[in-house]
Amino acid sequence: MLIVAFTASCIFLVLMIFLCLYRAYVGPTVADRVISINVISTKAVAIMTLVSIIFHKEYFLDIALVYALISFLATIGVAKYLQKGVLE
Amino acid sequence: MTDIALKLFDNMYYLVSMVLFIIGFHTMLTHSNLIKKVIGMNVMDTAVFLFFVSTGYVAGGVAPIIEPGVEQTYINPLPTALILTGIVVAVSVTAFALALIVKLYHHYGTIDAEEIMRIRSTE
Amino acid sequence: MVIMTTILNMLLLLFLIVCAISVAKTRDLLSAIIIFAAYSLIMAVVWQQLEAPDIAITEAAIGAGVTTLLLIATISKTRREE
Amino acid sequence: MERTTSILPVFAALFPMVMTFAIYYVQKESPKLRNNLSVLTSIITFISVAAMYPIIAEGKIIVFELFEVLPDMGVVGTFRVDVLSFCLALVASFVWMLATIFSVDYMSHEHAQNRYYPTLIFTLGACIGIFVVGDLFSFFIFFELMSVISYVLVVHEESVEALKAGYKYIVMTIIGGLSLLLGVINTYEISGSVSLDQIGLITEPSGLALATFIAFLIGFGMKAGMFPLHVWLPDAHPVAPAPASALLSGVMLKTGAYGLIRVFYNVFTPEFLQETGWITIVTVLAVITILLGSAVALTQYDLKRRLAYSSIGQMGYILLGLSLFTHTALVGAVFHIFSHAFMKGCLFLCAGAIIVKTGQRDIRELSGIGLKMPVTMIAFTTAALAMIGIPPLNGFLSKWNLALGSLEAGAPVFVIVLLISSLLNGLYYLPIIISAFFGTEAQEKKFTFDEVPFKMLMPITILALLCLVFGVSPINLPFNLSKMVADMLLGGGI
Amino acid sequence: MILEIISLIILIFGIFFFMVGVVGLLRFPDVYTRLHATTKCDTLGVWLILFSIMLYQGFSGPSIKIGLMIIFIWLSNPTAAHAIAKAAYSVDIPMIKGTVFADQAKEESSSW
Amino acid sequence: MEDIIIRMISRISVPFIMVFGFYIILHGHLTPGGSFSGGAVLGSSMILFALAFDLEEGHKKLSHKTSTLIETGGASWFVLLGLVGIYAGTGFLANKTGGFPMGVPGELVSGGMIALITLGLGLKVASTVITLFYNLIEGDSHD
Amino acid sequence: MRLILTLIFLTLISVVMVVTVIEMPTFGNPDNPTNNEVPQKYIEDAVEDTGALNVISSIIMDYRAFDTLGEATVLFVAIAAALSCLKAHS
Amino acid sequence: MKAGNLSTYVGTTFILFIFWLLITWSLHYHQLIAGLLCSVLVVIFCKDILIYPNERFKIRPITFVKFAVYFANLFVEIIQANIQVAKIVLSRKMPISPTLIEFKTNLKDDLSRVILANSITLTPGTLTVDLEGDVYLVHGLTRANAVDVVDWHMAIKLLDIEEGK
Amino acid sequence: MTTAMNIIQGHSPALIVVTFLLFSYLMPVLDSWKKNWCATLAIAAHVLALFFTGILAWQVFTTGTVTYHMGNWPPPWGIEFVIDYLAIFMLTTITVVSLLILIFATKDLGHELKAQVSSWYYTLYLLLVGAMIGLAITNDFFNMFVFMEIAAISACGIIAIKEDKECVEASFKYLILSAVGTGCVLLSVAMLYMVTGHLNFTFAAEALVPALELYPNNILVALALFSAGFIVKAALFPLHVWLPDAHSSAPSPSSAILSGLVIKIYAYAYLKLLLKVFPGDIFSMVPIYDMILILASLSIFFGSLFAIVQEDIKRMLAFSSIAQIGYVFLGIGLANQAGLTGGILHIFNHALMKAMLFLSAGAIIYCTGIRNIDQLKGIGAKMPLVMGVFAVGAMSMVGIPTTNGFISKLYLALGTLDAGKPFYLGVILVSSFLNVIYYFPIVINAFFGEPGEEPENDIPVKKLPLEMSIPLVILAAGILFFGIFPRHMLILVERAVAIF
Repeated sequence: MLIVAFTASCIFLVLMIFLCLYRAYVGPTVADRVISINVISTKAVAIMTLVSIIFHKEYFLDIALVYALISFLATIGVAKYLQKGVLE
Repeated sequence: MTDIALKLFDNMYYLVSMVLFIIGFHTMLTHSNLIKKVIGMNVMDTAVFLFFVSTGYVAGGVAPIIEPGVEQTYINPLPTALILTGIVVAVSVTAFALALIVKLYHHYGTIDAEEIMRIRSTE
Repeated sequence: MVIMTTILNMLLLLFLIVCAISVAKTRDLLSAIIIFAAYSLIMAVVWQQLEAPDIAITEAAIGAGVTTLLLIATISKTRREE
Repeated sequence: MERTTSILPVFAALFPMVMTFAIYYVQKESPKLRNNLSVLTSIITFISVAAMYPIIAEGKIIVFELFEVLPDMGVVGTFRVDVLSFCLALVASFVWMLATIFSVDYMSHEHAQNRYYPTLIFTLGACIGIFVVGDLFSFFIFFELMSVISYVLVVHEESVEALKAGYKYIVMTIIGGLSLLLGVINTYEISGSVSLDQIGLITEPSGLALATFIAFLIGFGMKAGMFPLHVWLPDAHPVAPAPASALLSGVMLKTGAYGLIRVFYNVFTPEFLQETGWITIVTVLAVITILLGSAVALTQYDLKRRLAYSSIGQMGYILLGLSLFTHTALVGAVFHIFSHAFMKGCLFLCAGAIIVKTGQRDIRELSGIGLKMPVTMIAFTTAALAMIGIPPLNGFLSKWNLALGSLEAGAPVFVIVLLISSLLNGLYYLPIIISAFFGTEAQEKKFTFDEVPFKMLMPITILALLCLVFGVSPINLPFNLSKMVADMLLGGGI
Repeated sequence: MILEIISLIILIFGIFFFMVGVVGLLRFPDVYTRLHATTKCDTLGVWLILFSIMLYQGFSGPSIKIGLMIIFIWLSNPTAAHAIAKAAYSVDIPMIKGTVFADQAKEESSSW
Repeated sequence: MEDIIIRMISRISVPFIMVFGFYIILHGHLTPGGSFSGGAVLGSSMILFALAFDLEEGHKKLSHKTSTLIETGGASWFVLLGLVGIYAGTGFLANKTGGFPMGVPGELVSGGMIALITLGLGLKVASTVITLFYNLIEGDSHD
Repeated sequence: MRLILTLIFLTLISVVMVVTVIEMPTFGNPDNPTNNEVPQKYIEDAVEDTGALNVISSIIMDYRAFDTLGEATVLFVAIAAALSCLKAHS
Repeated sequence: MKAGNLSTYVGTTFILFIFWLLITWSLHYHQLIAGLLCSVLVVIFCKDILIYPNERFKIRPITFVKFAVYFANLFVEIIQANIQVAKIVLSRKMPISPTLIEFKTNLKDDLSRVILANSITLTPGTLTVDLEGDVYLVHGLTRANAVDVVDWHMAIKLLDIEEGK
Repeated sequence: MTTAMNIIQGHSPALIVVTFLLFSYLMPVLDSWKKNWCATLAIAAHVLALFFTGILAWQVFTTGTVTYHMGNWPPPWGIEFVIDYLAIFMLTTITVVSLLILIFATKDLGHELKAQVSSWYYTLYLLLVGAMIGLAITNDFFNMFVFMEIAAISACGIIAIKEDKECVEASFKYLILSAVGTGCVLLSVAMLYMVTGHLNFTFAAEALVPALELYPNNILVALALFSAGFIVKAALFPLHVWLPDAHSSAPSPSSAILSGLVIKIYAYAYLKLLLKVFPGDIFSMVPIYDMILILASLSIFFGSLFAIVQEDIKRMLAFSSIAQIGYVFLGIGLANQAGLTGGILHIFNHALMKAMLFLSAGAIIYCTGIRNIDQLKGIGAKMPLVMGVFAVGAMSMVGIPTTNGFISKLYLALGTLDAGKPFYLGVILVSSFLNVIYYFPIVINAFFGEPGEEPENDIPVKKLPLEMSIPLVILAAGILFFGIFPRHMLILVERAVAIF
């Protein structure tokens, strides 16, 4: 029962990712786009965790963990570029 | 007609990878911006990888990490293993292409292929 | 359950296509790179759906981290507008 | 015919090529040694060719297989000398020897002798090679080598004019070579063999066979200066140094004629060509060549240019004789190869001598020269008269045979052509002679006896004497050989 | 069973907060306000979802990993938000009209 | 970036990311991952460090010479392990037949050559990723 | 003009690709040609042959280790090429 | 200083080792040795970016207790914050009045300042835009939020923990 | 000692590739330690490879085809190397020519590159050669792909390494197009894998015969993609756009190896795949050979035509390469004994010729700094050796007998007639003529031009070092030798062709 709920929430999250993509595509400034990528990465972590539980594949958690660890790398990179213009 | 639609539906991974391949190809060939070209190249590569990995999928199979004593269907591990190499190759090409772009900008002051052509022809 | 999984897969694949098209359409290179990062993120989920965890983990490390940063490093060295 | 083995043809072809490197090497040490070595090489080559005479005179054919060059494609690298090859090799090596001797003094004031001598000797080897090989591939290889290397001789002066002429020459040569290659390949494709040791490689008329014929015709006709393809000749021959001109006109043109003989009589058969009527092309072209060469020569006032146009006309005789397929005409044609080699060699060498002494190339300025350089001009006169066809000289004999041959073939129109051409010859040679010996008084006053050195005089004299000796004389070696050739070719006795 | 219901409820809350975050992302007028929505709601949403999975899973290796994920998201999400906000602020990405500086020192420049 | 928050968080998380990278590398034969993904994670941690601080700090950690050595070493290590198979008389890159101990499947030390190669290659990949990134953003200010 | 040509070209490719996709073996079907003795042997014998539980790891590091050596070389080439380019043009 | 360094090394190694154990979830001696080696290696490699005693709280049992209380409070605040955001977002008019505010803190350690900054970001209607020295620049979703943050009870709690060192 | 011999005998297929890889890995470390030894190390790698090639050739000639299983895994599971006569032919070509180019490079690089990147150059060079050797002997689709990528990146690397902005641009163009090419090839490999389930050439070929009935369109598309990929890589006519820039702007040794070997190796791989892997029935479904023939003739024509109008000598040579690769593909498209013999032989012959021509162009640039064809007037007197060997190369390009270019053209011509397509014979002949038009004026002007005509012709001429003249002389001697005694090479090639 709960598995179905998990799956449904996965689909829901993917739909929300679409909305985030809309913001990323439209977003007037680059900062908006970075926000949406940040949100997407968080949602991706959630989806991955959910999927690994739905299909009982514990090894997928490693991937989610990798995401959780380094997803904000891109955000920081973009933010730094935005702020300074260079990455040095 | 329904057959075809059903078959396309079954093979949607293949279909999507083909579509992505074409989009990547298009991006790569029609955009004169060099970074766009590189991104297009990456999209194209991922499309090919997606296609390759989909060929190895077996319905109901699990990733080939053997749990001793458990009988279950595994997917075909070979495409996955190959694509692992393929991704590295794609990243290497990307890195080198980006290094070249930096140097092109250094020399020409632009990263637009057509503009570079124009500069070269005027010189 | 199977239907829901299929819908999930379809949505993910649709997302990939939409991402790829928006990458091609965006004029701002930084935005293109950001959307490409999103593409990579979802690609990793698709790898997971295809039971390819090794590729997914590589894609996660590469797509989200290395490639994006290399691209940003490049535009920081060159320029942002197409 | 009987086959026998001898190393002589291989030696005659390859010895000069090997010596080229020696000459190139010694020239750094001393120019004298280089000159002597060149002369020595040419003499040895001549001797080695002449040494084949006993075997040939017995009616045997020399065959020597060197090595297999291309597997699966018949034996390539065969050397084969029959009486026809022998004739041409003999005349080639002989004229070459004289030209080399002539060069020693003629070239002594020229530049870039270090390039001249190796090229000259190498071309000798290639030229002899053309005559002594036994299959079309090797033939083609030597032919191309000779054509390409002789480019260096053509442009020796390096003047703008020479370079232009040379460019024309090399382009035409390559076209000819490619077309020749086409012919060779087609022949191989049709018959599976390229050996000259058999006759009638192609006996079935087909589009490919016609293409082959045309290709050969273009390839060899280019070299022989046949009518539409002669355009390079009047430019290239005059600009070369005199000995080289003599060789180009006297010997190298004959390689084209030789090739055509091989094509007409070995690759195809006379019967086949007559049946299909393809030979008519050659006949018509030959007639045009004769008339055109002689007529245009009249309009030229540059001595060497006039000689070059004359060569075109004379080659027309040979082609005519070849295309008639009668015994007498063939004898005439082959004999004319000899005759023309001696005559034109002599004339060009004389021209060279004149140019060395006076620096004058314009015919109109040459009046009175006969008193200044009597020996040279007498030789010139002899050769020119032979050209015209004055009876005791060898030119007469060949024209006589050609005329008889054309009557034999039932085409008296060619006799008229020959007569007209002789008339034209007279028209353009005689004025030179007359003005040379009977110049105006003003020029006679400048009279000083100023003859060229012996080493230049000797070849000229020898050639003039040969024109005389091999005229209507009882011991006419070339004529006998020509008869043997005609016997062999028309008797099918290959 | 109770545990399942609890985890279901938590899951629904998580999804709800995610949704709020996304709606905020779409509706809010400028970068900073969008950041408010996404940072808070995403963090809590992902916490709740992961927590519900932990409950479902029980105490095991995988659920420990999920716990580690929660910690890392707690570390990284606000930091990323801060980085974006600072970058946006320093390149003068405009705020919505009506934004004021409460501090007197900056009163005069609050007109934008 | 002269930002104390980012620096502090980076300082906290970099060691964890590194340990996780090592985990991925070392468990390549047991769980998903392996040399390349682990190496990329390791490299990412260093990139994060370089982003939060600056390049000089990064260079102090990993000079050009060291990274060159690691790259050469990682790749040569692979080849040398392959040559062991030849020395054993079986074939290039032979694992079990080449005489490597197999261990008990499922334990960390198992799989003979696999773990060894993975370790060397992982370090090489990390070094490559870092070097590429450094060199790309460093540009002209190079020796 | 160029746009139209590109579009025509892409449409052509797309049609060809779709036709190909229709004909392809069904996705995920266990009877597909790919599921032959090759993956079977990998899955059955990998643990015994190589001692690794992760079959993919055993493939890339053992069965097809030479590919991985190639992969390492590609990385090496990339870095050598990029560095030499960046150094040469500084 | 030296002694503190040593304790930092050992402490970090220990924490990383615990992390290793958690992710491997195995007590096989191979894993233990490998984990220890990795932790030591990472600590040696990262020794200049570790958080040394002068930048952080003193580690005492009471600190952990206080932190537990702090995080519990924080969690409650976060939930409140979300509810507030949800209210604003889902209401039709979106009653926002964005405000920027600058204030000084009494916190001394970098670590606690960072924790405070992140807490501000996560809690109702506030977002740390900049932190320079001891000056925070905070963006508030509403004016009330922004004003509230200046003397916030969480900051006082953190100060309490910090003073305890 | 005997163990060593056994190891070398049994494992030379692996060792020949690994030698290059290992030596190139060591190069950067050696660079910081003993800089002068880099060139020596590179040459040592080549000498070792020559040694292994010799051993392999001996094995192949005595016992027939040599197979080698990587990691001791038999073919369907592991990677297999197969060395047959054709591979021996390619190995010999690659090792010999690349060694000569390398010897030339040791001196030439000093003036073309910055000092600190020369060791990187050797690294990339060794990797390029290693990848080519791997491509020549591998029997596995994916392994082929990996080697293709190594070759592509390192080839781009040795172009971009020169401090010249055109090099970077050319290199980028090359990189992008070859990425498209490899992308197509990989997609095609995926399709073939999908319908066969095998990556090994031999097994895939077996499985393709039944698969052709089931999935004809798939296989056709795969074939089309393969062709597209390899045509890009080999720079056949419509997709040659990257070549002229890349080959003309690169350092001379790079141009030599790129034009001489790299584009050929793709033609070779294409040939191998087309004839060994794809089932014969497919050729009755689509006229693939005719398409190749048409592309090849277009390539021959346009390459020559473009070459005529060039002013830069290296650019002219680059366009000439496009024409010459057309000959190789012409041989492939003819697909009969003589045609294939000619095409494959042309791989070797053109490797010698084009390497030599590019190297002599490099020598001219080294000695005088002249690149423009018009300025080469009278240069023959100043540097007779270089222009002499250039003349030999030019003659070989044209197909003058006694040079090896003649032999391959002869066989191609025979092939056209055997196939009953005399039109292509015309193409060959006409293109030979076009070759004359652009090669001979250079030689003629060099030797017979008036030096006094242009004032700037008194350029000081540097002395050519021995290291640069030796490869030139050896290559020229090779051209003449294989033109006069082509027998042994022909026997090798005909045995190689016999397997198809």
